[in-house]
Amino acid sequence: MMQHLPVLQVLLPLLAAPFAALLRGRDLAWGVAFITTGAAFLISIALFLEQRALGTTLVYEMGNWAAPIGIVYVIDAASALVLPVISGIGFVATLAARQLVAAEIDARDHALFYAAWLLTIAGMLGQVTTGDAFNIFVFLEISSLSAYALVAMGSGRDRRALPAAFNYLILGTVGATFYVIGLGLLYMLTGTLNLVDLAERLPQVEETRAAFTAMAFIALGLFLKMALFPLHFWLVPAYAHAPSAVTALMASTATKVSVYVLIRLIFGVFGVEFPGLADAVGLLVLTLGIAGAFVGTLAAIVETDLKKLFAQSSIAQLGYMAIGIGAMSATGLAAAFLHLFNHALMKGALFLAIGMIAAQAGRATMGTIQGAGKQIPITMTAILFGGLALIGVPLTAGFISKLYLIRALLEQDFWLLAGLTFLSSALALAYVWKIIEAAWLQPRPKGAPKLHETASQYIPAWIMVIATLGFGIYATPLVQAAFAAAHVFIPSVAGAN
Amino acid sequence: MNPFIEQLLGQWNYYLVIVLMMIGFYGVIARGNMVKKIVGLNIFQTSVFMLYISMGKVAQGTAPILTGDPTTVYSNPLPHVLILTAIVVGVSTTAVGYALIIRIHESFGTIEDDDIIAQLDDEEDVS
Amino acid sequence: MAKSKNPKSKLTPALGLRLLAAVAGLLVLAEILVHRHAYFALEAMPLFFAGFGFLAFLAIILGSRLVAKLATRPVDYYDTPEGDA
Amino acid sequence: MLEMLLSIPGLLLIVGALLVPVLPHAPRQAYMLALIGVSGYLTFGIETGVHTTASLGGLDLILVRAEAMTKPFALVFHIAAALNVFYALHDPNKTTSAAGLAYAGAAIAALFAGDFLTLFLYWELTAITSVFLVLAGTSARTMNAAMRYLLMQVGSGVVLLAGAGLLWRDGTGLTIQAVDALTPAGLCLLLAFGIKAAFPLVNGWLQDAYPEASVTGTVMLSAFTTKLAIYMLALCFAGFTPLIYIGAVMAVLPVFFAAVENDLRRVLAYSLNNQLGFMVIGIGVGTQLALNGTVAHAFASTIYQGLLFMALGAVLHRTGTAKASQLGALAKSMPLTAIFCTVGALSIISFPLFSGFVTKSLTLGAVAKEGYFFVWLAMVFVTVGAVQHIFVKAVYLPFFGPAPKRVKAKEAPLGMLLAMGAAAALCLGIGVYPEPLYALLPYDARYEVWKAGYVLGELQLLFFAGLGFVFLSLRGVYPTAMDTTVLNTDYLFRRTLPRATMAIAGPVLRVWFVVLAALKRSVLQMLKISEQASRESGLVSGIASIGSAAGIFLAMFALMLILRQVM
Repeated sequence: MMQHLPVLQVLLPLLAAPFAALLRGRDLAWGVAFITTGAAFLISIALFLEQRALGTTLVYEMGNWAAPIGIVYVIDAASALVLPVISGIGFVATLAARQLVAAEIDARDHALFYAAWLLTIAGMLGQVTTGDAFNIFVFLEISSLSAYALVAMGSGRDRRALPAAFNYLILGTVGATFYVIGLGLLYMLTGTLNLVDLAERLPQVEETRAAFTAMAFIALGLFLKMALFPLHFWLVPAYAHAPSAVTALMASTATKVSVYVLIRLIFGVFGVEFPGLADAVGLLVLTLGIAGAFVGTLAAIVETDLKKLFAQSSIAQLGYMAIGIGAMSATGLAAAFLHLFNHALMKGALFLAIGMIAAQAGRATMGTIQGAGKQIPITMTAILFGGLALIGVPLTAGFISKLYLIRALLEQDFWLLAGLTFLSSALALAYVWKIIEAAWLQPRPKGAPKLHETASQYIPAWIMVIATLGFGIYATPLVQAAFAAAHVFIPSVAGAN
Repeated sequence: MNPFIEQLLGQWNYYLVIVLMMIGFYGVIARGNMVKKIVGLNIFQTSVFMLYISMGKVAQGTAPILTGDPTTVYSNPLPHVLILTAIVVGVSTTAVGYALIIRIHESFGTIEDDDIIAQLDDEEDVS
Repeated sequence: MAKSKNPKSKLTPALGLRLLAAVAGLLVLAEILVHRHAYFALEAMPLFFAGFGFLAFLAIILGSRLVAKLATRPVDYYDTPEGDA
Repeated sequence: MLEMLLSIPGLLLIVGALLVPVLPHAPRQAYMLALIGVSGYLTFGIETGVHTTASLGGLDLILVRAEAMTKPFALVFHIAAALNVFYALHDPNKTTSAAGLAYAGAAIAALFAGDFLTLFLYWELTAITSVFLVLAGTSARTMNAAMRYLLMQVGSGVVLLAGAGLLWRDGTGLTIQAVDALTPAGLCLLLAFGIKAAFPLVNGWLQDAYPEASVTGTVMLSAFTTKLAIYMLALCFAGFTPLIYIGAVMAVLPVFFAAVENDLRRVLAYSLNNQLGFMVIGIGVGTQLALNGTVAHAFASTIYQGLLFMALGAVLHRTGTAKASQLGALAKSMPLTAIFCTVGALSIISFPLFSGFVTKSLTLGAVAKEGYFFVWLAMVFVTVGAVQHIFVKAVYLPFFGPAPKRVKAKEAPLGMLLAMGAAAALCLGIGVYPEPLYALLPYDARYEVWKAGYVLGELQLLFFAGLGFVFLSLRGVYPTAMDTTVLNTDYLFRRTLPRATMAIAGPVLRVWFVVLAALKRSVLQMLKISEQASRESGLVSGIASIGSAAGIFLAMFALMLILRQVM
């Protein structure tokens, strides 16, 4: 059974989804979701350990068809690192979802909600495990479509969820279609869709303009799915008006998967030496990344709605991942993987905590949390730790990823960029302080409803906070895993990590 | 024949794809009406299907459906299979899109972008 | 060298003055008997120290008058809140 | 730990001082005396040369080093510390006795410091411990005076550190040795020692803070800081001729101020200043005789100056005031204090058979030998000054002069009498038999003091100065004491400096506030704009922006292709 784990990782949630859709009883659907995501999380950890132990890439051929013809699932250092993040967040979000969904979505839709929930998780896991380019597109669409539906489900409480979902759909589809066009061109040039095969055949044709155009199409499609700076407009309304559980899940995973796919394709298939990649795309990604960091942070400072505020900050954090990728070096890539991992933890903690508040108070704005420091201290402290991690305060995971990001930049002598990265993360202090000040330093307004918190409400958020602090304090295994993942794409020069 | 015409004739299908793609894109960008956006999106996706299918065409090759006769020449089946999936994806996206449009119409009373924005602004001013 | 002006004591002012004059005379007389090794020409002058002592005292009182005029202020000068450093 | 405590002189007192506040009154005095005794015995046994060194981060520090002139200073510091304990027997205040002991310990330890860094440590320690003595004062102005005092003392420490730093940078190493004053490091050190030795322009703190301290505090203060500075000047700048003229100015000017000053303890502070002038002249001349003179004079001055401060402290303690304008005819009610005070006065005006005569003459002789006529003349002039502001003003008039109003006073408490008695005995002893003190002096140079001509000259000088007083008072011209504030160089720091800074800072502050207001307006403006942008319809996080988003998407695509061509 052990060797079937890679496919089980995806199949389990995929099959559980329709099954959950049928269960109309109270919490039954949630039960299925909980068990499935739990199992998926265990599988991903097993895969991670197995891959680390073996040190090589696990390949699972679907139906025993050999690679170029058949579809293979590949678990290498990179996917082994990202899988636990996706399934872990999925599991904890499902844990929290019971409360959040019960509060925000009426009982009739629960079964369907969890079906879509499982589908989007399955889609994401599929994108990470599959070794076939077109298969990535299929899983991409599976997760996106269910995501559109999940966002739209927020309309029960906030009708703005509908236009937000619609716009998310339009732009998401445009992005995915661009990706398919790029794939088509690649297929024309190389005749294969298997990632490893593509990588081998591409060098013969990489001088042609079609190859670069294919790369441009693919990269652009993924930029949009990953909400890189100018293409991020769909993200903020979608996350802000979606149900709190969905925001928590999506914010920590959806865009991260696209970052992983971008790395897998840009570095895995095209490779760093691909003509025009380093200077054209690399430069573009760097500039957009740092621009995104500043725009996101400044917008967050101004924002009053907490969900929007942290959605904006997600754009900034994604900017940092883009910078990691743009640095086109092993350390840069490792920094991107680290930040992918840590950001998922931080955002998970933040949105789970905010979700709890939003569930009680309708909308979580600066007003709702004013003076809440005393009423719901534990939840607010979770938000505080999440905020500190966002800034990159030492002893939190955020610090580790910022540290390696700046080190990567310095290795490439991007002094200005390193300075700007540091500055923008310092700027993040502004909106975190804004929240701290509102929650603790200002009195609770008279008429404001009394907020309350129960263990089941803040435990999910605190699981993520403890993970953030844990990986912040004892980060060596995570850093090694990140560098192992980076070396899959840029083989480590002897000595230099 | 001058090389330009020759090249045009040789790859007329790709030009068609580009034209369709731009028409579809225009529909998405320029039109405020949501239904028109979905239609534009469909046109845009169809152009991709055209791209894949036309690249797989083998001279005198028939559609890659087994005819039982081993001597028949088929076009490359792979693009066709891929596009089957892509069509399914396209259809489901359109379905979700229209479902959303119906719900938007129910709650906003309009499916014009600008009107929805106006309503949202007024609502925001009130709150 | 206490010149006591205490009425109960035996020394009346007149007696006191006569005593002072006697000591002064003695010191002047001693000047002639005793040779003083002098480093400076002026120092070698007879009765230099006596004269200098007397004149120096007067100069000091004169000087103190000048200081009193220029450098004195009312007692609470520094206590006024002109930003006492 | 104990071994280190006993090997470093002064440390025993510093650490011992920590226990002082814990003990009740009586055992505390015994404990302090015992500590001083042990410390004295230990320090007296130290031969010259380097004893203990330590290294701190690559710098080798000489913790204990004895110079030829360290022994007399150490001895007089111990004597002063012991006298202070007796003097403060009546004083229940625990902090002053603890601070006083630590202060003495720090000063003693500083004497034995072999390098500037260790010196800096103890230098600052003396500053900090002595501030508590000033703070113990009762008058309203005490707090401000203490702060000004602390600023000057710590300032001197900082300048010392700067000098040490410069020395280290020049690579000449940190050990304390003769320093060329005309280098930047030398100037820093000169200024640092100069502040604590009350050089002209920086002597304000002495006359400002000492009289504000408590009765016992002033006595303790008068002994250590200034003499430590003189010791350091002697070590580093012996023979630096400009010091002669600095010393001369330091000696002459205070004479006039002392004549006018009404608070007798402030008169004594001026007198302390001109005694320091004498010593600085000696260091400036720099010959062995002159240095011997300085050390001997420092030794004797610590005692008789201390005695005078004690006597007037007792008067202040009993009558509640030290103002000349309010004191008179105290001899009847405080006979013993009067006698001891007279002995102190006779010593300070270097009357034959008293300590001042045998010590100041060394310096006087050295100056005369070197042929500095005007400086010699100034020193004689200052002796007459001492007759006026100490013998007449601080002793004769308050104790024997007429009392403006009935001043109620009792004899000083036993502790004070004991201390004053011992000090007076010492003054007389040194005056009569100076040999043991001469033996302690660093060099063998001697000056035959007991020559008939010299003694006669001295007697004539002093007697005729007295006649000057009699002459003026008979003619009724002698100025009566008025209660005024006499401006001193601390005026520079208390008025001129603040006014100057305000003159400069004023316009700068005004410009700054204008800039700040403009900045705030622009930030608010920017916030309002972005507030607008983040509405639903806004570009930043609004829903409406799909059309433009797709447009940007295409533009990005075109950009990437162009970049490929361009790059």
